[in-house]
Amino acid sequence: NDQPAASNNPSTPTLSGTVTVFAAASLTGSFTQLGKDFEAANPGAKVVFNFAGSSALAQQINQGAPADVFASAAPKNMDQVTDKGTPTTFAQNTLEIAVPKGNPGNITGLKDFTDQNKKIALCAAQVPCGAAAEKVFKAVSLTPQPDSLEQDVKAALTKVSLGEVDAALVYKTDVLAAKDKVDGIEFPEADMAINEYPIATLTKGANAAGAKAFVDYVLSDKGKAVLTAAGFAAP
Amino acid sequence: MSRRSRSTTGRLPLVLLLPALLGLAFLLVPLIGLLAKAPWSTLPSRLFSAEVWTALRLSLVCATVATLICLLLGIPLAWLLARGNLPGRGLLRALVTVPLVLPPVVGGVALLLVLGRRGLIGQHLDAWFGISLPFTTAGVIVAEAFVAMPFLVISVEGALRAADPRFEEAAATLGASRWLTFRRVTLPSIAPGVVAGAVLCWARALGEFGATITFAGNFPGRTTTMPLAVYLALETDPDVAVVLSIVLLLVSVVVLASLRERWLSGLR
Amino acid sequence: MSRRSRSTTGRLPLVLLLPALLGLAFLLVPLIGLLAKAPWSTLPSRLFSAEVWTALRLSLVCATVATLICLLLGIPLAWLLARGNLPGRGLLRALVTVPLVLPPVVGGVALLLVLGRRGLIGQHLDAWFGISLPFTTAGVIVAEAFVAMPFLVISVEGALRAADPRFEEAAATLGASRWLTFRRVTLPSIAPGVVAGAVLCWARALGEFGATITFAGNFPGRTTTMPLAVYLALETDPDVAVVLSIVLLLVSVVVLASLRERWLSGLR
Amino acid sequence: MTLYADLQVTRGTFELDIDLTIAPGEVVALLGPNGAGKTTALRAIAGLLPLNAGRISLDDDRWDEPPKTFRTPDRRPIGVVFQDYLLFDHLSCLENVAFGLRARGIDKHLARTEAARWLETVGLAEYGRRRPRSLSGGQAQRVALARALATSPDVLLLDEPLAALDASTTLHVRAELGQHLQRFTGRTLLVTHDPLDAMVLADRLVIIEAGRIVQDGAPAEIARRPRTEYVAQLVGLNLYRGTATGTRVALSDGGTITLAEPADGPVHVAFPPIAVSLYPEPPSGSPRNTWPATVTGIEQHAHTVRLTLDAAPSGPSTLLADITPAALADLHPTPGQLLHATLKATEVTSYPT
Amino acid sequence: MTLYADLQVTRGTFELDIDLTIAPGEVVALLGPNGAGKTTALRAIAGLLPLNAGRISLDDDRWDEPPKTFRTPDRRPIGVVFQDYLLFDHLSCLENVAFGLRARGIDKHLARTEAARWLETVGLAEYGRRRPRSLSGGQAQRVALARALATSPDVLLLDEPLAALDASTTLHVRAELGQHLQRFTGRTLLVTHDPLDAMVLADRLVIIEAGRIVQDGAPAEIARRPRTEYVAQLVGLNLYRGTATGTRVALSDGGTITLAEPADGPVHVAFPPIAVSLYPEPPSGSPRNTWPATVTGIEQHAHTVRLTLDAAPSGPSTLLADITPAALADLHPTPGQLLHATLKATEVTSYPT
Ligand SMILES: Nc1ncnc2c1ncn2[C@@H]1O[C@H](COP(=O)(O)OP(=O)(O)OP(=O)(O)O)[C@@H](O)[C@H]1O
Ligand SMILES: Nc1ncnc2c1ncn2[C@@H]1O[C@H](COP(=O)(O)OP(=O)(O)OP(=O)(O)O)[C@@H](O)[C@H]1O
Ligand code: MOO
Ligand SMILES: [Mg+2]
Ligand SMILES: [Mg+2]
Repeated sequence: NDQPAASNNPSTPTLSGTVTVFAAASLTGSFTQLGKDFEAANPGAKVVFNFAGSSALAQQINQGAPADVFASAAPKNMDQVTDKGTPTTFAQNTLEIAVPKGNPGNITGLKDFTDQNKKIALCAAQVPCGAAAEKVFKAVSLTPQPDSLEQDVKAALTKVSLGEVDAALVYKTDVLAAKDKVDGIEFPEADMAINEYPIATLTKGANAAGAKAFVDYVLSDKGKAVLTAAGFAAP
Repeated sequence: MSRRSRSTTGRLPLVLLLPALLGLAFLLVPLIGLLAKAPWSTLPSRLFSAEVWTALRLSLVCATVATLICLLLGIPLAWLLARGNLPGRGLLRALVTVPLVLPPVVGGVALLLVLGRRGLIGQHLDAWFGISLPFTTAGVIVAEAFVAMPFLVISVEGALRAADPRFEEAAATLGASRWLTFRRVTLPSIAPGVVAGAVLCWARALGEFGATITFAGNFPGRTTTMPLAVYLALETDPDVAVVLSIVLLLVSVVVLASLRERWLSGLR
Repeated sequence: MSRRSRSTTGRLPLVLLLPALLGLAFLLVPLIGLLAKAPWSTLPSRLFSAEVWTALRLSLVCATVATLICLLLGIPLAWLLARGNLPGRGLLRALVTVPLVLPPVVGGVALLLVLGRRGLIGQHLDAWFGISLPFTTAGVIVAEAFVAMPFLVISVEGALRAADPRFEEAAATLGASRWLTFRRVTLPSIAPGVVAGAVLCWARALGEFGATITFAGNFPGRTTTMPLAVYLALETDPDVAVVLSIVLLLVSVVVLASLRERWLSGLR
Repeated sequence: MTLYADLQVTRGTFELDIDLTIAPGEVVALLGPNGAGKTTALRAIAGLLPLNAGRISLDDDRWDEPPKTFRTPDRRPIGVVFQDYLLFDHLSCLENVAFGLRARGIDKHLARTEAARWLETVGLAEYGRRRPRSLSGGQAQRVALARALATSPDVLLLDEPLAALDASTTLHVRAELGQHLQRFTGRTLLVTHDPLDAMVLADRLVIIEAGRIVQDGAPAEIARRPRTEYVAQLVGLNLYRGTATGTRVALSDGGTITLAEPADGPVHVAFPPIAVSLYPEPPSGSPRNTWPATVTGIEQHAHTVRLTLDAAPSGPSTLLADITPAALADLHPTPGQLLHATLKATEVTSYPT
Repeated sequence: MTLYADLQVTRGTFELDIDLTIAPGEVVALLGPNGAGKTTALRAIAGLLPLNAGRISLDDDRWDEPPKTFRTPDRRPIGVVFQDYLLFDHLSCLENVAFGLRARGIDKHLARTEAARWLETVGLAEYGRRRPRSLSGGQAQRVALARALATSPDVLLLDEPLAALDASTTLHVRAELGQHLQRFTGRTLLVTHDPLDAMVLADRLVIIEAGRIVQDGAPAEIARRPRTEYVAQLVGLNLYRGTATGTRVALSDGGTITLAEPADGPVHVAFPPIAVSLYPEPPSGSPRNTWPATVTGIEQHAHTVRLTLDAAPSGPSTLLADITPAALADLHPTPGQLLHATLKATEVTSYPT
């Protein structure tokens, strides 16, 4: 049922077939919305998502997974993928301090992360948010004293929302998504470690036209509006 | 043995009862924690979405089919380990536990390396038969069976070792081949062990996440089982994740509670 | 029974041998895929890092302690389920499998809800005794025991059901209390089932990831077990992850292959 | 302290309802055909099968009395030998025998010494370290016997303790057992279907059929006056029912028997097979009972031959006769052959039904 | 097609080394004390225990011949009744009996009909749907018997088939079994320690002790001329070794016995316990053997009483005597009492050792 599309124009109603999009798990909310909007705009088209960790997705694509589009949470994972078109940055995410509702640990800023008596969670340096955090602390010349190096942002956020830690460094989008459980504290140095989300079509994909149309849609103003609402910054 | 409540073996000794209850509490209290946390007021509305039911059905189907495959391959394997008189049996038995020790995501990667479209075997499957397992429902079943099979094999092997082999001897003197003996004498006598193994296997398959998402991906309606749905929900709304987990648990408890008693009573 | 190679039960029937070998291949071929993928040339250098050994030691210690806890609590629980004559036993048995079905990450959340700093029980532990489990090695053990205990319970219960209760009757007529009977008659006679359960339990604890990272966090030397190290390595360098997994597997296979034969032969 | 047992137990469609009392030092043998309920009775007394109704007590000490009282087996001062041994296969023979002593808190060393003594008693001194599975059937039975005796129980329950023993061992173990039971101040219930064991070892026999007591009393009394065909076969007697008129008894199945002492009304008549003499021709003397009889079966026993004969219509239709090897050589009996049976009236016992 | 079995098997420290041949239609009974190796021999023939050396063959058809030939049990045309039944507890009794027929590919319906017929033969027609565990010990044994007979095997192996049966059932099942064995054209090996079963059912007895054959031959021959004390006890004879000089035999353990027929050199002398008469005072007649004897044991049998006496130094130190109830009433023997034993020389058999 994957028919070649007649046009590159995202608004062309003749676009049809299934577009398979591999997207980072942190994009689950916003991309699900984008997919619905895209399908509404292109009645013949259907978007199928595969949400998982960016590195797992890269691995899958390299093992021959049937993907048309890859949206990664970090350029590094995009680089691991071999058969792809030119990646474009479609969103940015900045760090924010997340504290449990009511801030029981009285966290005021980054310097509290060096306090041995406060429970602190950071992401591990191997994952994007951890790498970003490392950059920030280096820039402000502080040595954080974390109790845990979480494997991803969600794990860190879970510990905040359950009050298990007094503070964690997570993404702005995560704070926004969990706004009835955590409070966010912005800090100026966040700009020094902006995380970029690249998107690209995949050359081995079955629906090249559909892939192109979807990437264009994400980059369009309508796409940007959805992403901004979720807390992402425009590149 | 007795239809009356007066037990022939007397009161339960405290030294066993105490740790038993402690163990039970340890397993169940976290569940109570989850239930306490569940957003009961909005729960119904969150449940009546088509996706939840699709994921649930997919989970049940895949776990059941995976269990059947495990039974089909695992019981003979357990029998080979217990009765086969193989050299290096100890090593083989240890190797069987590999999928248990392997972090599930790595297990998924390993499956991709072998059965993926570019994998050792997968490339031939694709070229010769046009079969591609990853990212299909069949792939979910393969991933679940891979992760869950050791439970069945080890449980059944334990049961086989505990069974009295002289009944098999008696069957042999009656002219029964090993296969007939296996079917009609061995298997029925180890039925409780097989049921135990199948329960472990099914439950493990039902809860399987890492290998599934890595090998089969996360495609709603095709490969998104409940645990994957829970994972996605954790990204957007942790409350929904809790609710989905509870649904999964509830269904599994109902299935196990009803099925097992019926099986076991049928056997006794 | 026979010291000679001429078996008293004859050749293995193909109808069992074939699926057994298929099952074995299914479990082992992915491992071969991993081995094939391993970066053998750079492997030694990647291995001789202090972190790998720290994580490995921590993994072995935690899995072993968790298994001991499971034995201590799980065997009595299995006995209660098999012999206790409780009302609603079927439901209880099904509930025991809850930690199996629960996606491990949700299991970790559930543990936090109960034993965490603000948890149902955890807040009192913290206030009264100053005990806080999350982010400690003890927390790793708790998470692993929670996830692994069902394996032990179900396996042992299966073994208990298959055991002939008349030996327990004989012990009772000799004046043995239920506790003595349990220790000296029941337990030795179900030893193969207990060993099988303990192996499953240990292996599952060794490979446990989701509940551990959620409940105990990830801090090198304290809570970073091998599976956690593998996960993080997957993010940056999949080759390293493969190498770490192989190390974990190798150690576990060596431990299981050597330990079990000794135990089992001691029992027969 | 007398053991009093009013046993009412239902198992499936089978119902047991018997009354037993065993005084201290007394040995009661429970005999009955397969499936009569012997094992069921024993299990009830051991506490392995709760009563449906009735009572078991050792004097004032109530063991089982539905619906309330029930004492578990381990708190009854009993010793049991099971029909199929139930030896613990993971323990050595010595440890099996020492088990009950250890359960009573006796120090390990002492328990082992005592156990070794018991193993010696049953003739298995050198088997202490062996596993039960590596024993022959008879050896296993003897270990089970030693295990039950080792704890010096108040009530000893034996389910066919000698069934698996060979002839020469039986003599030895039966004699040994007899001595132990004689010394034993407790109460013994011996379940058996071997009348010899019962006669030799027991003070009193209780015979059950289909869950009910059909006869009980001293061995000699039962041997002399069986009340059912099963009991008669058990003790090796010819037994018939009939109606006596003076010295003449008309058997219910036809035929007549003449007695030495006159009697009247419904009676049992009984006589041993050796009291029957057989001749190829009608005998010239005048024994008061002479019947033509057809040979229907021949069985070679250890040192006699037992013939089954049909003496109808003038005598009983089933007649057992034991003959000596000498007589055998004279008669050369073959099935279907016609002989002449004589029975001295003085050999016939009669007693009212 | 004769079954030829040269059995050499080692089990732990136990060594079995016996030669057996069983012709078609022949029933050979294997007797021996507990642990003699009877079950071991049976398992070797069944193929459950491979030989260490020797050979088992049915004429040209080799079943086991180390180091190469070995045929598994399921491909030997055998039927086995095990000492402890080994009934399949998950199958009904009927299905147990039908198992062997089904294994031979016989259609389900036919197998069940045939199985039902066999259950009826062993008197358990109405027990077909019951589970073995719910049977009494004797009932289970009979189902096992039916199961082994149902497949009409070439070689039938029975390990104590009647041991658990009660007296009245034994008579019936023994007779039934005898009829089947008589009709049976195959070979039968009957392991038993009941001499009665052996004598009644077997054409030939093979007696083993400690893994070796000590005597074999026709039942009558063995009954008359036992060669070991075990065999003598088995057949209920007094047996002694001694050296004959004319009609006088000096026993090896002391004492003398006078014979009717003169003999010379080392001999066995044997006589049945009923040939011994006992008197409270020295008898006035002149039987050629008269010994003062002390009572050492008394056993009440079904219809005789057996005394054990010590007639040393003039006679044998262990002497068995069977007395009638009448004599019992006269003598009132008690252990330790001094009596006078007489033995007619014509009752004594002697044969060279
Ligand atoms: N669990 C059970 N369920 C149903 N019926 C049973 C059960 N156990 C025993 N029975 C029946 O109860 C009756 C008595 O059995 P029991 O074992 O007491 O006989 P027994 O006198 O000991 O015979 P044996 O001499 O053969 O051992 C038998 O008819 C048997 O089939
Ligand atoms: N697995 C084994 N390992 C070591 N010794 C064994 C084993 N099985 C049997 N034996 C020994 O072999 C000998 C012969 O045993 P077997 O069972 O053949 O005796 P049996 O003549 O059948 O005796 P019974 O009349 O008591 O059944 C015995 O001494 C026994 O202890
Ligand atoms: O790919 Mo992620 O899950 O946003 O780190
Ligand atoms: Mg019985
Ligand atoms: Mg034997």
